[in-house]
Amino acid sequence: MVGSPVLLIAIPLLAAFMIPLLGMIWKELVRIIPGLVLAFMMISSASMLMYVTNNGTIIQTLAGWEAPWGINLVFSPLTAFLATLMTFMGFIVWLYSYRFKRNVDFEPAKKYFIFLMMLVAGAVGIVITGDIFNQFVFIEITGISAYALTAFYTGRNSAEASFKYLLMGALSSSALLIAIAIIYSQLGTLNMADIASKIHLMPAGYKVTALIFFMMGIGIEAEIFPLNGWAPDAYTEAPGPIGAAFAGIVVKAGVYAMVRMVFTLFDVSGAMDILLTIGLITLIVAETAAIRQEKLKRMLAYSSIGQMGLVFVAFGIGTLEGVYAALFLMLNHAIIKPLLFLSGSQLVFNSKEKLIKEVNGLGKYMPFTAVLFALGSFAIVGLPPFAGFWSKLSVLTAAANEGMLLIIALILIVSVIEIVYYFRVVNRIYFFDKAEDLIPQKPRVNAVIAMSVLGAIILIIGFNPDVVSTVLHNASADLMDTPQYIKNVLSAGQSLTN
Amino acid sequence: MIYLIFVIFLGGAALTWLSGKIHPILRDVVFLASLIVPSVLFYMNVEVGQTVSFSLIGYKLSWGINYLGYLFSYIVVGLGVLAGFYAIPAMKGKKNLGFFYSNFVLSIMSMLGILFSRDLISFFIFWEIMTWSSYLMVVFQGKDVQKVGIKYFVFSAIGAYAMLMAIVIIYSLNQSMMISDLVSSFASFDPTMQWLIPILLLVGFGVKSAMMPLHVWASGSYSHAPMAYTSIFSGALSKMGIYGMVIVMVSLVPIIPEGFWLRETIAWLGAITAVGGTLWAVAQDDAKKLLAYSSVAQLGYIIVGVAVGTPLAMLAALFMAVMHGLFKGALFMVTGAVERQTGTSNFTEVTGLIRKMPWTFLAALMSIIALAGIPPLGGFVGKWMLYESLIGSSHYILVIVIFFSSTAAFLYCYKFLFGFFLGQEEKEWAHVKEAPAMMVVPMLLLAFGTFVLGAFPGLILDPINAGMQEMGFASTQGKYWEMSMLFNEWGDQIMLQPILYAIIAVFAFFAIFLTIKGFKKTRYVTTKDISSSGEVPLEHENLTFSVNFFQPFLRTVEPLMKRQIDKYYNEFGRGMEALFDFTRRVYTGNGQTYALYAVIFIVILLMFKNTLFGL
Amino acid sequence: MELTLNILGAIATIVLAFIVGMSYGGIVRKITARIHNRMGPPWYQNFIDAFKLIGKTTAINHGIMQHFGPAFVMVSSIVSLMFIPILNNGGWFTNLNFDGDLIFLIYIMVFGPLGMALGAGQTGNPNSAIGVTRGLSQMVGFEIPWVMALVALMIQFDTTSVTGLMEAQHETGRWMMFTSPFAFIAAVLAMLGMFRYSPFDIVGAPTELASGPVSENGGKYLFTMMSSGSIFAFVKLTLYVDLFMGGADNLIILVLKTFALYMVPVLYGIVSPRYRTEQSIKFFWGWPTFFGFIAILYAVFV
Amino acid sequence: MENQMFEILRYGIYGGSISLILIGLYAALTKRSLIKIVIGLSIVDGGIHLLLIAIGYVKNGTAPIFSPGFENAVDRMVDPVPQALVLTAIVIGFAVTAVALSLVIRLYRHHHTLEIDEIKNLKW
Amino acid sequence: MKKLIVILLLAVTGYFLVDSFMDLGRTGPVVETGVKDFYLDKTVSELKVANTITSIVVNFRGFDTLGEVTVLFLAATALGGILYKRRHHVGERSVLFPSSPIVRAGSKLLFPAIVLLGVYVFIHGHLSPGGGFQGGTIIATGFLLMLLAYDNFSVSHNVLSFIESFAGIFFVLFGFAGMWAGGTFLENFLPVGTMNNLFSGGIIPIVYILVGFKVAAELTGLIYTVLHEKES
Repeated sequence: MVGSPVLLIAIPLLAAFMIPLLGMIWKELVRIIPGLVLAFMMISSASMLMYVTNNGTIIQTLAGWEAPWGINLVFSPLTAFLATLMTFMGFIVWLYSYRFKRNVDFEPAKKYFIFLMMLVAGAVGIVITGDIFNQFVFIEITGISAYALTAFYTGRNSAEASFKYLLMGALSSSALLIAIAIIYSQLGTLNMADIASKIHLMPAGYKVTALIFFMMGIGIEAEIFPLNGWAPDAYTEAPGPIGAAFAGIVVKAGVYAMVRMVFTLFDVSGAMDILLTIGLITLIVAETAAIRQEKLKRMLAYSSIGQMGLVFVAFGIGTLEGVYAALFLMLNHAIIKPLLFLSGSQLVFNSKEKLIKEVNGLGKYMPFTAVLFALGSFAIVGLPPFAGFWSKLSVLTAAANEGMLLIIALILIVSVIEIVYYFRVVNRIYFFDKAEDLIPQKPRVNAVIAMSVLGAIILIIGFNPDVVSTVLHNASADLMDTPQYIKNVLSAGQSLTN
Repeated sequence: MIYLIFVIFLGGAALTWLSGKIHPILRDVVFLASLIVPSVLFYMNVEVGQTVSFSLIGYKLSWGINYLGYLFSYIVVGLGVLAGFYAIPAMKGKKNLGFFYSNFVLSIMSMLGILFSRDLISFFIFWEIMTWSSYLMVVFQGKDVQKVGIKYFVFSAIGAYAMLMAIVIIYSLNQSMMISDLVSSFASFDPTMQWLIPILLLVGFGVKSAMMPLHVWASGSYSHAPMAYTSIFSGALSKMGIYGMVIVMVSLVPIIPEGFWLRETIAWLGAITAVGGTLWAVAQDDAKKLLAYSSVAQLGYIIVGVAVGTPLAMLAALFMAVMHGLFKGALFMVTGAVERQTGTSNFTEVTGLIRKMPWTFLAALMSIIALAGIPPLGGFVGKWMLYESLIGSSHYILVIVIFFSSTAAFLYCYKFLFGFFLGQEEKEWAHVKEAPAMMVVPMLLLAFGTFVLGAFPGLILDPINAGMQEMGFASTQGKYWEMSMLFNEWGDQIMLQPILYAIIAVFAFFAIFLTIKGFKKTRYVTTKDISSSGEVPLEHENLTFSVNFFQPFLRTVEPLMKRQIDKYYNEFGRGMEALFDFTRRVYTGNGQTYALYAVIFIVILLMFKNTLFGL
Repeated sequence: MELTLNILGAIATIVLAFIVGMSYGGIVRKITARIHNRMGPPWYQNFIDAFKLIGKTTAINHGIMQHFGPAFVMVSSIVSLMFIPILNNGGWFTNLNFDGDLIFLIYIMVFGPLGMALGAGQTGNPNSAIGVTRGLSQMVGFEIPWVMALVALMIQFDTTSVTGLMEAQHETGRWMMFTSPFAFIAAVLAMLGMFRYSPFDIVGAPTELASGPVSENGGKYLFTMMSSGSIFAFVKLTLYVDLFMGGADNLIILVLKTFALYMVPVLYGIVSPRYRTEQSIKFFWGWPTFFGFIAILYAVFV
Repeated sequence: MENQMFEILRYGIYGGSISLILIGLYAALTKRSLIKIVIGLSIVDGGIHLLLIAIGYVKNGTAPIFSPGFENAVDRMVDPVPQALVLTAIVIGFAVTAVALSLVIRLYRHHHTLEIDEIKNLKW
Repeated sequence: MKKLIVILLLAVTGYFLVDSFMDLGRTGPVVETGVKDFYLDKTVSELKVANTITSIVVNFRGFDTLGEVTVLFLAATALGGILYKRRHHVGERSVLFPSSPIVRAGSKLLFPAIVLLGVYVFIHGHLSPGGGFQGGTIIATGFLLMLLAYDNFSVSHNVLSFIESFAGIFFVLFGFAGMWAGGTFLENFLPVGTMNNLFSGGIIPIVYILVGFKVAAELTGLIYTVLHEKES
């Protein structure tokens, strides 16, 4: 086991504070240090994931106070899985964006990489923390990094997108604070496990009101339907790799937070159905919106939102299989959508408007990127033998086991829509003639490595999904087992007498 | 061994692609090797009934071949290898050949995989690989990709997803993905599921086998893929739909109470497909389109046979499936050869190639005769059994409809031969040469296959019989067929050998009679030298008759053809896109509106929290 | 030995069919002329034409398909002749009666037109191709009532073989034109088209200038086609007699019955103007098909 | 009497803080100017902070500081946790407001307007 | 119309908010003994810190505070990023009106006092109301005052950067030190001393002082950045 959970947060924070100083010593350090930190986080969380798989959950207390009094970090199979995924994606995004466009300059690069690192650290924090207020703080860390990254380019639209994101984010934090206030006023505690063990004492009306405010607050981060207006804009205007990071990291953290609320914290019976319904609406609206898009990244953004809807549908099924399927979907989406964003932004590298029609005929000029984009498209629409198929299959199986035939049909119909818009793009890449004034940009070596790693993972999972199924099974069992979670977190604390 | 076959296929596909970067010849060799080696291994080393099992994320998967699969493997592998040989000269000089060849290998692999699948998951996986590899072939030439390609894939996806839905329902009811478990426990499902599952599966298979009303992709896709591929696309790939349909119709539908109506519906859909396909084929001016619609029509017959499901009908359907693979494969190859030599496949442009491409013509002639179902070639056997089975099973109106369709088929059969090979020999095509031997030999082999099966249908009826016995039919040998004899339900018989000999004898006699007194002495005159009401047409006068070929007929059947399903689909698609365009306007672009949505969201949840959260 | 006998029998059948068919053709020409108030050729005119044609030297050809086209046509007529019982009760002219059935007959009868169409196609004469398209279209028209009639018979007697149907007639002792009248009506109406006399003669358009499918053929080609046509006429008439009029016990009865039947299209044709192709198709898909449908219903429910 | 005072105070403080939230939301949802929207969000934040402080209040409460003379006033001490949370929340709210204002500056620089209705290049 | 809808929506929201909180005083929380009692207890008994809020902010929930200063740090960096221009005009400001002599003189007078007050507030954070945030903010107001009063008042960006970085780094390093000494991150590993002494509470005052420096530097930086944003 390398490191401990707290290092996943502390090391990037330390690095973030140090980077401005180190940048004065050697300018290249502002690019290299975040990479090293992200690599450390990746290795550390992966090794801890292995440890957790074998030895059970790690509960790390902070400041010497056991739960529920101090803040604690929970590194359970579920959170370990998500943390590993996020740090890995963070590293890939770092690798890709090394000297990407504006990052060649010193000042922008410094900020870019600090924010990227903090984006990952914040998302990991959201996942591994065991305290709702601490989670709120991490949501804000992620949020501010995300606003800043969205506004990274100096064009006029990036500020607009960022402002919308910020407006929604501010509403989100308000809602979260209200929810926290309700919870704290009733239960007098902020620790998740403690809340979970006491939530049944709370009057139902307050409980549901708190849950609703939580849902709104986190729903904005998790891009559920009426709350996701910011998402397409932010994805479109943020730099390509940041779009990948949003899709692969930030949203996943939001989904995790939502699911943790619904599954562990609250014992409200109808919440699953709400998740299911919201997920379905999100899925349908987003995918239908995607089909008419003219900008590549915007299309990918809507697709990403739709996929998150599907994840919520899978969680909303509410069974162990449903959770497993949802986690599988999250994994696949976290691998595939970044690949699409990375290769897609390479395809529209030199175009101003980033229109879909500007990828026409690029298959000849940038064959490798084009192939990876096509691979990603094939995988995301769920064609076997690529990764996306297995998750789609498990979602459908889970739904079928609950007899939700209408939902299966809806998911599949939406998948057809998804096929239409993805294949339209792939067709354009390969079978159309290139616009003459567009100069294709060969990807840099680091970008090629980043993309091909993702492509290779898609193929590996596609051909042998068993490489991840154990981890996913552990994670889903972990999420479903609330009593165990409470016991894990509070066991040390209960023995303390106060 | 089974794994090895698939590994070789997969590795072959990848190697083909890579070796194309080194040298084209190496690529061709690797391509052929990766088709032939696994095929040989398959026939040498794989026995029927031999299975391998493994488990993947909790699903038990099992691969092995059964008799029915073995039968279809003849179509797949045979046609695949021949088309592979054909492809090399046919595709010469095109771009992206590595891509083409590896997709080709993948297609063959996936089809063989479908036949090997003993469980629904691997069936579906191979099915989808087949779909996207064929999709990549459809768009390979880059024409109309957004329209034709997307249409093909959307329909395939609808089919595949219907199938997937059925699969997950089955899994939820059965907790097993094995096809055999499905069959054995199907009777215990509740009636809704008993209806739903076969219908969903049939939608899936119906798309691939171009059944009405799911056929609209077929004409475009068949005609847009390179002809070297279309021969297996139409000849073998569409048979996978038939394969699945056979399993559903034989193993599941009889168990459903009132399943009779499902059968009838499918049979009627098949018949309508046949009629519609034929009429549209008659109306086409492009050989590829004509053959595409003809494929639709032929698949209609097969569907009728499968749906009717009596032993004789099943024999007929499966025999016709094999025959269709042979002659349609050959005809697409012919079209490909003509297209390669002349650069177009339009009847209104190409004429009079018979003297330039005699061998191609021979292959086309035999295949057309087989297609039209005229004795003594194999097409007749299938048609005969189909009619007899329909009459024998009291489908009287159906038999008339089928008969109408197959009579109307003569029209396009003639159009195909006349359009390409007969008629005026224009100067424009004077330079045309016969296609390379490597292209001609595969088509002649296929055409010869129809001839052999016409005289000795028992050769292929034997494996069909084995496959049917496996599915629970009683043996039909001796009851419905012998090596070269056929019987119907009432014991009436057809002796194929005397027929063949009589035909050969009469033909030989008159051929000699016509030839003996100095065919050599007769003088060949150009096609301008005709008795045209006493006038002598000049060289530059274009006398070719090819526009509006069957106009009177088409005018008669116009009311039938006015209702084009394609139009409704297009309108539906446009309507949906307009709707989507409308719905996405919820994203107004105004940040404040989004904030308002958030408040509306929370208000709705708060107001209805009692109902929503079950308080 | 048996083979030799069989071959001789077959040859005898062919000769019989040739003679009868040719004579009918001549007689029809005579009758037509008389009704038109002309003298007309003698009844044996067709024989004279045939022998003249066979004596001619063929000077030109348009290629291999045109060369073999007549052979295809002949295959169709002769093979179908082989499969049709000429007389009741077996014995004479059995040939291949038991080796095929009605469906086979329907199909082998198409073989000829197709061969002719191919041969005509190669000549390059656009009129030939136009004729072919008309002929094939019209064939689609009349096949429907014809097949409906046959299916009605098959249903009624649970057999698809000609001999079987004849035996069934023999057992009941009643002609099928009485036991299944609607089928007969449909079949006869279809026959009008099958013989291509007026009003369905737009295919060959014989009274216009030389055109139609056979227009480029001369000499032996035309002879083969002509004789094939005569044999084919005999085949069709015999088939109708076998199916609907109880067959024939000897040749005289056969000739009488066939001649009587033959007069139906001939006389109908003489007094009719010509239909255009789509008109004739619509004709066949009108009343004849209706009668065929009734016939099937009749067969199913009666 | 004392109770009544407390009740009034309670209504006042809860009602006031919730009103602040609503007023802020109203501003954020209806005002056209970006600056006013940001101000609205700040008001919402303020309301929430007040609300948080209010829920920690106990009757006759005293500050949770063990300064000399208050060592044994534990029972009367108000809940310190919300105050700590509010401290954090204020800083976060401040940070967000700062970023928001900087974005407004940039939007104004590009669009030369603060009307939110006119800043919608990204839509659908 | 829109306003009416918004008012209606907000009325509903308000109703439910009131519904959720108004009962609190009457019925009280369902769980009587929350974590606060523990905090109040341990603050006195173990940490020897008078100000419970400080003990919570810095020790019990110190991790939150670390996150919080990070948020601030990120906001400051984000501001720089968002308002970043390639040509940075040092010394030019968008606030163009000249300030009156009274303001200038007053500012000069007040500035040291303000800074001193700020320092006092964060040094005594564990004893009396106040702390790092409060103190830092007070110091920043001093700088704000100076910036408003003097057109050419400038703060070295590098110095600010140094201060905020070092403060942050030491915060994290103290956390690590706790880990290294006592076993958990941010653990109070120094002797706690006696209650109500300046040198008491272990690392709590130290951390709070760091926080104070950091907040002061960052807020000053923020103000400085915004002030120097100029219409281009």
